[in-house]
Amino acid sequence: MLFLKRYLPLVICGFTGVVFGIQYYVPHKASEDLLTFINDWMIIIFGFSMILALASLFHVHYQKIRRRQSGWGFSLIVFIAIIVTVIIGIISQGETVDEKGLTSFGWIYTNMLVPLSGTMFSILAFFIASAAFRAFRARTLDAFLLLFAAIIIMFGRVPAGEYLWSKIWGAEFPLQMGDITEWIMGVLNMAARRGILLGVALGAIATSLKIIFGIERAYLGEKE
Amino acid sequence: MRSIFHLLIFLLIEGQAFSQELTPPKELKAFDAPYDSGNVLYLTWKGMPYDSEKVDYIVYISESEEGPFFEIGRFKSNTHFKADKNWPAWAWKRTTEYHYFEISSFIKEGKEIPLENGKTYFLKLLVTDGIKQVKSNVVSAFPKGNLFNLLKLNNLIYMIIFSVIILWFIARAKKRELFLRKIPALEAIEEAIGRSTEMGRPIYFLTGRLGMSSVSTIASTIILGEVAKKVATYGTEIKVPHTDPIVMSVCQEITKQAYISAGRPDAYREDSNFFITEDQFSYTAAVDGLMVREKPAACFYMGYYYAESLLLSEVGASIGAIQIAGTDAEHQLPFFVTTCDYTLIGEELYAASAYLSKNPVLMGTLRGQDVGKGFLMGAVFIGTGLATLGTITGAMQIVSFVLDWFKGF
Amino acid sequence: MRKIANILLNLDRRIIFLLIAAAVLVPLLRPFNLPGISISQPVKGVYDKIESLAPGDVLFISMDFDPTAKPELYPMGISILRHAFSKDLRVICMTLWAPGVGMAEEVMSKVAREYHKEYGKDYAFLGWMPGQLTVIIGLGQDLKKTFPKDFYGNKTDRLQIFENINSLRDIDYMVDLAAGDPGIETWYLYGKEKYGFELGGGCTAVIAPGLYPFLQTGQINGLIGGMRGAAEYETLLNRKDKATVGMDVLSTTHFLIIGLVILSNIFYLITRKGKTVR
Amino acid sequence: MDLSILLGAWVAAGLTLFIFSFLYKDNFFFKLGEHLYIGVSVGYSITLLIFKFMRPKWFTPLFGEHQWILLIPTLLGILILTRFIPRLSWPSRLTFAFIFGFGAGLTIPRSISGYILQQIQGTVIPMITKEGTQISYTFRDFSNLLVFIGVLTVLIYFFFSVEHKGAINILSRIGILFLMISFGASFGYTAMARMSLLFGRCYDLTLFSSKRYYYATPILLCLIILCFLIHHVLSKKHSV
Repeated sequence: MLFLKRYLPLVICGFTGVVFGIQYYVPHKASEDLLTFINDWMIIIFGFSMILALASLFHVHYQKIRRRQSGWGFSLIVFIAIIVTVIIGIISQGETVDEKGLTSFGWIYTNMLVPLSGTMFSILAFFIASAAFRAFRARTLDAFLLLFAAIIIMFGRVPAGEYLWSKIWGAEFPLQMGDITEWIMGVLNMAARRGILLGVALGAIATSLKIIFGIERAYLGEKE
Repeated sequence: MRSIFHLLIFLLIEGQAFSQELTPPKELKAFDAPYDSGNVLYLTWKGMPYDSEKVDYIVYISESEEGPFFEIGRFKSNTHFKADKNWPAWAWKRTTEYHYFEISSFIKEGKEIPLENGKTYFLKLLVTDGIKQVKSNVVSAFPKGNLFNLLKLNNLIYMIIFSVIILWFIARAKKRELFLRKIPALEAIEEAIGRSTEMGRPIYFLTGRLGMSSVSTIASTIILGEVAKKVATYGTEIKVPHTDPIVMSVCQEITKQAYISAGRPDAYREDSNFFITEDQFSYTAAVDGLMVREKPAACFYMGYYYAESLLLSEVGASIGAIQIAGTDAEHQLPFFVTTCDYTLIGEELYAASAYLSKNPVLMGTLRGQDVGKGFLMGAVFIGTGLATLGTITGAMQIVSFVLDWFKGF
Repeated sequence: MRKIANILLNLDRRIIFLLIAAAVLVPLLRPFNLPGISISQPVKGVYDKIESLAPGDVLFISMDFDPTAKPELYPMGISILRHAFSKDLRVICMTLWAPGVGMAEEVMSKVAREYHKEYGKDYAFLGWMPGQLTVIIGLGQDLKKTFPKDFYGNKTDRLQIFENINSLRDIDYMVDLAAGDPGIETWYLYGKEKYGFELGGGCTAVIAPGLYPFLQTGQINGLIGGMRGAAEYETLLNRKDKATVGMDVLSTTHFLIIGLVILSNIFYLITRKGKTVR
Repeated sequence: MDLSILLGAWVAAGLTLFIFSFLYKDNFFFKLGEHLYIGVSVGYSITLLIFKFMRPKWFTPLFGEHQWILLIPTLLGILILTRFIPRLSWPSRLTFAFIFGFGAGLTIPRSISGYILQQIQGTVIPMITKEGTQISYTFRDFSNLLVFIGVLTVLIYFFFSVEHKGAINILSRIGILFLMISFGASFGYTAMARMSLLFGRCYDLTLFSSKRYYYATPILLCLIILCFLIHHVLSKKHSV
């Protein structure tokens, strides 16, 4: 029993890890087929795991409704919205567009989901401004560089900024705003990003190695 | 007189062809393209003295030795050298002494037919200067899938080096303790939890938006374990809204374990980890709504984030919560850095899990990663030095033997 | 003075929100048509590559975005397709994002109509297929097996456009318009690295900085970043459209933010000065 | 105009305003929008999962084409569901192990190739320019040198097992400065992206303000503001 509970998962994990690690170096068609095949399995497994997620979601909102917690009416709306969307989705066979144009499911998608997510996304525009106002204060050299780089890029990436710059220095001036922003992005920004990327890549490799060798077991919800 | 003039012009234009007699190409070889999944053949032959602008090579293919042969390529004889192929020195001789031509399909009766694995094809070459033509002998080969991609040899060697370094340091770390530098963000965790307890408000912990197989999520779950332990000891409430079902169920297990090891299994609540939705912005809207209503005193954003980073942290800032973020999503770091009180940058997120848990395995890994970084820095140093030296001395050919090991193919 | 500065430093966020809303709405209702914009090298990379293709060459486009990224990527898709169709390239389009199918189809058929292109001969839309990397690898191995049917249900091996195209190896250029993951990096790791086609990208301005390392190493040969990139492409094509209009809005909002940051720093200096004196 | 388009415009405009109302404060409309959003998005994912993933990748191949091998992932999927019974939840670990092994195996060689090798390749370049036999030092070479310094110092910043003092401290400080410039630049760059999104949203809103859509936006906006006012007045009375 202990074998099944503790060691079998490690064996499975190590085996699949090694197989798919090696798979990369084998150009044979069989190896590519294996990768795509197992990738499709992942879709199936994910499908089943969604049942777990839905159970949790239903549980949370059901509890709210049952206990008549404040805002339980909104939980009811969640349920109704899910059920209505799924029913319409089934009627439309999951297609958003067909020969006749938008399906009912497509209507829900275009007129509800898109504006909702688009608006939530665009709220960022307001937040970015308030964050800049609050956080960009030249308290230290670090903070100064941060805000200075941000201002230069914000100034240089819009036509008005470029226009002003070329008005001040003349269109013949060898250092145009576009060149400056490109240089900051392509040299200073790129160097830092590359440093982060290299570190992150090493971390990813290290963690993956530990998983394959069964050293890292946090994912099993298990301590050492 | 006129005829002499004509002859002169003719000599001028066709001078090359006169000076070099066309002969059949030498060392013609057809072979399966190495290091691929099949369906491709290569043809190589020695560069000839008559190679020039004016002489063309034409390649023919057939499914049988007798023909019919189909033309598959025509090019100037001073092009298509083995040197054109940007393959590493250990796998391919980059030279202008040999020509090469790649065949993956041919046109038969107006239709393009890809080469089939295991089927033998016959190839021949024709040299022409526009007047005369010389044929080569017919060679044959069949494409097949290969078992090892030699181009990835350096990749494999790097993998072995990193594996050895990391496993070795893990083994060593179990024996003796290692030094770790301070990470200010982590010192703040205790403070944040303490403050929540004082204020009697919950703590929000987000694990990012990636699945369980991403490194950042794994690091995040380890940190959650440590945070949950402290939360359990202090007797505060922790809430973990989820966007991935598998991460949720792993986190439930981890939180439960944390409460047990803190000696407070009674305080554990199954619904502290709960699922909201998989969709990015409805998840964000819901968490924002929850934060505004429940006013947590501390928010932790650990793991991988996309555009929601600022949407979450700016709302967190507006309700006055202490915010500690950690992400390896380098595109979201600017927002966490500007809006949160403390931010773990990139790899620091992985380091945090080691630092908090004081787990020798994690500490050893960190040490191994540092050595790995040292290795990469060394590679950059040596590589840049060699590349510069090679440019100065003009010995790029020799230097590239070494530089190829630092390149991806 | 210090009092005022302090008040202004702790300005209610909602006032900033109002200012931003105004900065967006004013140019939207009354465009000022700012003068032309300069062209950056990465955008030119994509443009030049398409420009260098000959009529009949195959351009493969993957529109990996959903309607939330529409303001940035939709104009890009339109411009690239216009460019491709005006050069008589054959265009094959698909998406890896299920919610993006409707929009990708819209972009494709809209521009094709504009240039009177014939479906199946000049262009094709493959639609969407589950599996992300499975799809990319599948396309690299055998296009028609991965997509036996196109979006409209036509058999791909019957369509003229696919006659000489068996896999990604046979395309002349691929452009990925991506709003996230799966996106340009996915196409690189699972597609280009193996099947060796030329890859260019277009993406939201957020991911663009992160792709600069890939740009510098030539892993991608060009990059159109955000609405600004789209406006540059419109300028290159000499066809001003939505992205160019958006440039006005970007100018006003950026200047507003810059102004706010400078003001907040002045206030900050004033309050700090006071403290040191004391 | 088609009724469904008109209704769509009103719904879209209304929901957009509901979410925007959050900028003022948390309120009834936002809560309504938020919960509708969760419900619709979950419903949408379920439908997509059924018709776009499970049907073509699982149901049809398994039950239609009898690819019995797919019973393995089916079993793995069912094992996850054992988590419903806390006592018997261990079999779910088998599935997790499989997922993790797969992910870890994929990650290693691809990280080396896409991140490490390619990034090193980009950094390992000559620090001078040579044209013909003429060696010169151009601005480009200076930029390359900066990249070289930036990459190395940022890496030094990420050294965890070495104490940051002396030369290491100075180098890691330089690394931090590079990081800060990079963050600032990305922030500025992203500001553009976010403004573009807002532009897109407002573009739609102004579109719905036209007569063609029977002034959907302004009418709904006025209604929402009216509600806020009434609520404000009522709650004031209440507190008195």
